[in-house]
Amino acid sequence: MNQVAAPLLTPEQNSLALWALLVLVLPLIAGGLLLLFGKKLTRQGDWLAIAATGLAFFLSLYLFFQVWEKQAVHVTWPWFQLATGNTSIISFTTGVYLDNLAVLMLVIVTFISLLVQVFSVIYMHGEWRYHHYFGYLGIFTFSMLGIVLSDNLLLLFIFWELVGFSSYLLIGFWYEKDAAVLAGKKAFLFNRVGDIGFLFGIFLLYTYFHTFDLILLKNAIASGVNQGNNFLFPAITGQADAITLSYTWLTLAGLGIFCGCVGKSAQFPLQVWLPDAMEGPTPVSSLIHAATMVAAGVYLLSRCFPFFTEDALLVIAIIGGLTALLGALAATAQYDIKKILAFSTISQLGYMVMGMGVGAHDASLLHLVTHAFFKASLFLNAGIVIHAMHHAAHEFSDEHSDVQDIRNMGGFRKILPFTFYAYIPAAAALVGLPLFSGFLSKDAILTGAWGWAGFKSQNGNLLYYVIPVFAFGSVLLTGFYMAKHCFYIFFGESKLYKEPELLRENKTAEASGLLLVPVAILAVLSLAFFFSLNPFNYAGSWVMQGVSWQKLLMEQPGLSGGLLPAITTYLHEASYISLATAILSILLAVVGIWLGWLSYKKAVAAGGLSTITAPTSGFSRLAYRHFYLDAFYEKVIINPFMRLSGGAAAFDKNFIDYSLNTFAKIMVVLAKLIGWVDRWLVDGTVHLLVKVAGVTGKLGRFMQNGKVQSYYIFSLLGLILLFLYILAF
Amino acid sequence: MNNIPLIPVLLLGAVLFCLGILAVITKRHAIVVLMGIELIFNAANLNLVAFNRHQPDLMQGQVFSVFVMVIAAAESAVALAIILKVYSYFKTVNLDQIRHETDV
Amino acid sequence: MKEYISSRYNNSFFSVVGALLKGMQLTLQHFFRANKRREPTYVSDPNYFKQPEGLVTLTYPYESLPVPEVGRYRLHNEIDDCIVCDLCAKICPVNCIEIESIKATEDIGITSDGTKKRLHAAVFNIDLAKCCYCGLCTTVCPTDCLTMTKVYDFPETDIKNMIYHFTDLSPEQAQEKRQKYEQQQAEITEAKAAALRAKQEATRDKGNI
Amino acid sequence: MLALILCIVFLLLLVIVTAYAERKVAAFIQDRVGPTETGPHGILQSVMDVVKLLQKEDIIPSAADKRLFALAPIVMFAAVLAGFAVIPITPSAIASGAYLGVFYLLAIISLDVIGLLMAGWGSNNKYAVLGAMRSVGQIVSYEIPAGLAVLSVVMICQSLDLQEISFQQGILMNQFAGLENEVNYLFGLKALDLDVTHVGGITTWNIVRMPFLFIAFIIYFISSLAECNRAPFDIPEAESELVAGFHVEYSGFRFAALFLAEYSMMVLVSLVAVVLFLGSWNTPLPNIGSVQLATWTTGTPGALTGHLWGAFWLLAKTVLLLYTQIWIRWTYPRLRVDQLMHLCWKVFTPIMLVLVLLAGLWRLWMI
Amino acid sequence: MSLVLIFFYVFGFLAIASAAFMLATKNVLYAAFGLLVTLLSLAAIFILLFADFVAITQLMVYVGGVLVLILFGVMLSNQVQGRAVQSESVNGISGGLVASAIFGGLAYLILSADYLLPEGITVADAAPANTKSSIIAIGIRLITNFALPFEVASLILLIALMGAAYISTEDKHE
Repeated sequence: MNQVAAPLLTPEQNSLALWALLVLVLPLIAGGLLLLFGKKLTRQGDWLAIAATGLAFFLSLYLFFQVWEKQAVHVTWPWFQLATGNTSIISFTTGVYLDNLAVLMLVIVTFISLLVQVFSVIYMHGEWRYHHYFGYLGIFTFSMLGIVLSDNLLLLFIFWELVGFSSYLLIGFWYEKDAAVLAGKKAFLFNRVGDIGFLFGIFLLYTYFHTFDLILLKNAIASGVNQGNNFLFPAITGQADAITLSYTWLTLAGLGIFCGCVGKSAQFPLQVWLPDAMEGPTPVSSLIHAATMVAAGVYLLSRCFPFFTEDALLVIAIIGGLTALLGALAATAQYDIKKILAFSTISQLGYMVMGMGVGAHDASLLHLVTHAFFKASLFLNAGIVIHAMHHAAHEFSDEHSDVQDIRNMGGFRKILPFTFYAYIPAAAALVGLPLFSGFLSKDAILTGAWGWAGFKSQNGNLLYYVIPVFAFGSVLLTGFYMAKHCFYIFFGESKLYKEPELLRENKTAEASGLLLVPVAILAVLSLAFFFSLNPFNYAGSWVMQGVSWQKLLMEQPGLSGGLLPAITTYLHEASYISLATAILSILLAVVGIWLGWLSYKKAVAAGGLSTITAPTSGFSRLAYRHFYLDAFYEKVIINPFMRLSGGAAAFDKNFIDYSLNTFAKIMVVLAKLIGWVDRWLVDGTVHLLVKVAGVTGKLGRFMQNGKVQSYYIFSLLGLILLFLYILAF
Repeated sequence: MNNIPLIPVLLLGAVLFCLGILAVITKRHAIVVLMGIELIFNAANLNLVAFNRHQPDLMQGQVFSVFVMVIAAAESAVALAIILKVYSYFKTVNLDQIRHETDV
Repeated sequence: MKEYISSRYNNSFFSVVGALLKGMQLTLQHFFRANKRREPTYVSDPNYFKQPEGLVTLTYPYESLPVPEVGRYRLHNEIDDCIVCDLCAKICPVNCIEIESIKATEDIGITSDGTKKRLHAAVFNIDLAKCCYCGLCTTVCPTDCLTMTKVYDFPETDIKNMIYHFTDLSPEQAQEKRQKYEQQQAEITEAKAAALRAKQEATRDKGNI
Repeated sequence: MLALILCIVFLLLLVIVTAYAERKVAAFIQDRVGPTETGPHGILQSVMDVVKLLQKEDIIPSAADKRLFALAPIVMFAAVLAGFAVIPITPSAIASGAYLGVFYLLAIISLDVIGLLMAGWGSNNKYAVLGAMRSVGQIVSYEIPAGLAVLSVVMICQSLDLQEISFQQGILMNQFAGLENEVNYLFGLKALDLDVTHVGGITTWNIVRMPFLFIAFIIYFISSLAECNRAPFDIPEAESELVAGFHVEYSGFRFAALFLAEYSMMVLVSLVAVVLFLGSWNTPLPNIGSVQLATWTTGTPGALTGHLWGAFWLLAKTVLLLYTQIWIRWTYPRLRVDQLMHLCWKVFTPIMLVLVLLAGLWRLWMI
Repeated sequence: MSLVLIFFYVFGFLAIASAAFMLATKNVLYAAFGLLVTLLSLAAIFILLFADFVAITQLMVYVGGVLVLILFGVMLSNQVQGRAVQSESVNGISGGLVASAIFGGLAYLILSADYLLPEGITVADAAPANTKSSIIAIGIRLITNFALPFEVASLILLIALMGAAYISTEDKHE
């Protein structure tokens, strides 16, 4: 096994792998030190965390330039061995896999993490357990990097769980608040639900292929031959014979892995934890929603892309499209500055997952990258705004107003101009306006979706067009809610605090430089130029080039077979789709913004910026409550169980008891009847009959005495009857 | 010949099993009923180990007897928690009295 | 409560462990100083205050702190100097001194300070189980024969032994002295009676004359 | 058989000495002299105490459950004594070389709990019941960190046999059947490439073979204090609240049995700590070049020198631990129940879980 | 009669006797101690059957765990000062009939079944000689052939732990 898994490595590759490991452990070391000794260090050790992450970032950059478009490094080490009794020994390997995708993720994760930590220095200043916060961030970054670097599913799963755990720590960081504790718990539990599926997917794959190694798995799967309903795989390592696997099981394995993504990337129907996760500190939201936790699901899909059959991909596409639409719809009705962004994240993740499902693998990853920057930027902007609101609320000793409600804000364009100008590019990128990064990636996904639908519906089944329609609908909604978000916060005039100075750090600066610099960097990175020299052509983007499926999967699309090349060809032929998508998406975005402006004007005109009431009209209430999904779970999962047990008890009491009681009653009536007949007709033999009937009635009552031990006796009588049967025959 | 024949062990198991059943049937105290259940588990375990002694190639018998113990531990923990809850509610653990209390 | 404690003390891991170790160190120091012993010296000894370390216990019956010369513990009566005046018995607040005196027939001697002794002490018992060590008896003693000594260690297994007998007369001697005195009294009474009778006779004689 | 008798006599002697040392050390720490009268420096005090207790009338309270009351001390004493059976005293002397020694020990210690419950309930006294309940709650809880600490050692040593674990911790390792080709590296780190198989001494003790085991040792030691109901975890016997806990009604030879069981328990846990963590009967002196300190102070296994050296080192370390137990008792005040449980469940158990994981990884990757 | 066989009969008799005592006594606590003796005798029989790991697990789980739990349950569910911990018997006759019928059936089945076992087998005698204890074999089986039941058992334990903890917590809402 080792001979197969570890081809000859050049010293350079070995050293690259070691550098990668250093990147991995740096945040862990910093985090561990902070958790243990943070209180003793100067400034509670935030410099240590930032320095470690910064170092990790620069190492990642080095790795990026060494690996990107040049080579793929796969280094393995023996991990552990299991003896299987009398047969051979099973070895497990672990290792580092660096390819274009991995180094890209490395850079993004460490970069966003670095910016978020710098931002947090001011944002979390004076916090009790300041050092714990940075420690948790370090562990979180470590876990995410582990997911990125793992070359096998088992290790990946371990880091996957670590991410879940550290996100639990971060979301519940303010554990004095009940809501934060509940949110952390909820996120944790919903992730577990997905992870069970993930685990079963891993087990299925292991059962068939006897390896966790992603590369070996990929090669094994790529060599499979489609035989109608089955796949024939040639003999793989450690296996004597070729194996035949049914399509259904492979689909199930793929869906199992997708379950993990559903939990972590907040896909329908497990997305409800994400809005609640806003209870965590805002920089944490920024980190979780931009580059790390939720992106992990998409990353996983990309890594495991070859393992998905065509049917599995279809499910993924449907779930993704549905999530995109539902998230966007919910976002339209929210008024919490962070909740809107949270639902927007759900929606955008839906895009990415849908992109994976429709085979737009590279477009999805491009969107992952661009989304990481602009969403981080938006959250950090929101953080500045909340910080300012808190500042003012503190000055006024105002503890009743909701400082996160956008209806309480307004006019920040003048008060916090720098923030406003940093906010605009990011928001525009999210909406998908041309010249901004979001346009590129969203356009790519939309084109892919359209192309997929077109290709699939060649047999006349137009239902496939539902997916692109969902996607385009989401574009419109995105424009609408982002416009609202922007207008409410930055336009008009401040609703709550009339003195703008109170919202600023001091007369000259609107906020501390450490808050503004990360935001500024991210805002600049939301421009399209960084991703493609031609801001209207995503195909030329260097990211797209680097992560295209031909490169990542080595021309082996895996179980989905010829789907990807076929779609590519189809898109090539129907070249109008690309152009139409671009125009349509811009149009929809603009219309969305216009509608948002109308809605804002209407609200201002109605003076209806009341912060107390929740929306009352039917649909917006539905959207505000997130389609009552939480209530749905309460009703569908929890209550039915309660009702089921209640029903069982009622069944026992009302049906079984009742029927036996009735039986007994009938017996008594019968006995009485016979008694009457006996008394009025003949005695003698009839008396005997009466006795018999009486005894039968008594037996019926006796068996039905409600004592569990008697029931036990009667059930044992059944066993005795069985003995008698055996004795008799 | 340090070998115990199979039949006596199985008969011992059968006796313990029946005593366990007797305890479950005849006792009024919920905890004694629980003890009877433990006795039944043990009788089953004895059979498993005895069979394992005579067919040890895969150790199924011993492995499964360990599983039986695990289940028994889980079972008794939950059962005792329930009994204590019942006690705190009805102030008795007498099965017949509990039945009368619930039989409204 | 919890907040109060955590605000007052540094509850971090290292300070707690440090405090625990400090305690262990303290007890260990005491343990190792156990090879030193406190000397049974009196407070006037210059060494008395220079022994802050080591065991403080004295193994009593074998060693003890010295008692000062003026220690006021067990009573002692120097019976040769005692004039059996009974003052001590009268002043005693707890009535622990029991004295029975016998008048002597003649002067029986002189005490060391020159007082004449005229009484025999038939019984001179001090019940030290009752004594409260107030010292009043010693202050009233005219001949300074009753004193307090520095003996403080005189436990007994029988409480009767706590009664100290100081008389130098055995009961037989006391009986003899008593008889002697009664005899003398009888003689004196007889002599007086004879004298009276003679006087009466003389008077009667004169009257007769 | 001889080993068994020797062990029992030896260990009972050790128990008696410990009871005496307890009083003497307490006195010294408090600047007193302690017992002095019976024998020179009072060394016969414990013997006399036992003799006195044996002479006393056997009082069983009339309201007590007589059978339970009478049986409880015997059950406790038997349980603790049974634990001694698997303790290796020297390289060739062990009462019973059970292959599952460690596991057996953990199981046997839990038998002790039954005796406690019998004593507490049988006394028909509310202090006794309260004391027994507290004691059982405490012992059962602390079995978890202690068991995990033992588990981490077992993971490192890959054996449940106490004698095998002992052999692994010294220069005699390769003489044990099955360990002929094993190699000890310093700190268990193969990467350091310092072969200390024949250096022996302290370098092959478990706390050095896997340095994290030192933390496990500390936790095991503290947990064992709780399992023996020793101060500062003596809330089951808290004089100021429960008079004397579960043995408040006992007197005469039954009290003596309880007393001996308690002190035997102390000796037993100290022996286990020494065997598992502190090199068992191995010498602490390493071979340095041609100065073969370890070889000189080990003797020949099986011969008289081997017996004497082995017993000496084992008992020396045990006595040191016993002294520490006494020392701790006379230093710290008693904990509250909630503090006790907090320490067990929220501090020790998580730390030990991490350490067990570490031990596993260490074994996988390092050795 | 080899020594092992004699020991087996002694412990078997002890197990039956103490189980019968458990049935006969009215005192719940005595019943628990009767069960204790049964469990200990069974542990001894396990050792005689070359199942030392199972025997010690029996000690640990049943004696150290389940029985302590039961004793705790008895003590917590009876007032210390009140009546003695008594338990009456019901269904004596019917229960006895059923149990003896089942025993008769079982005994008949055991005695009449054809076990297809090589009498005086050599495998069983050879196996303990190879390995000093059954624990190595059990350990290997547990993480290979029986890995799934092992994991499921751990899940069940966890669920039971959570369930028991949840059930026994005070219900604050009522």
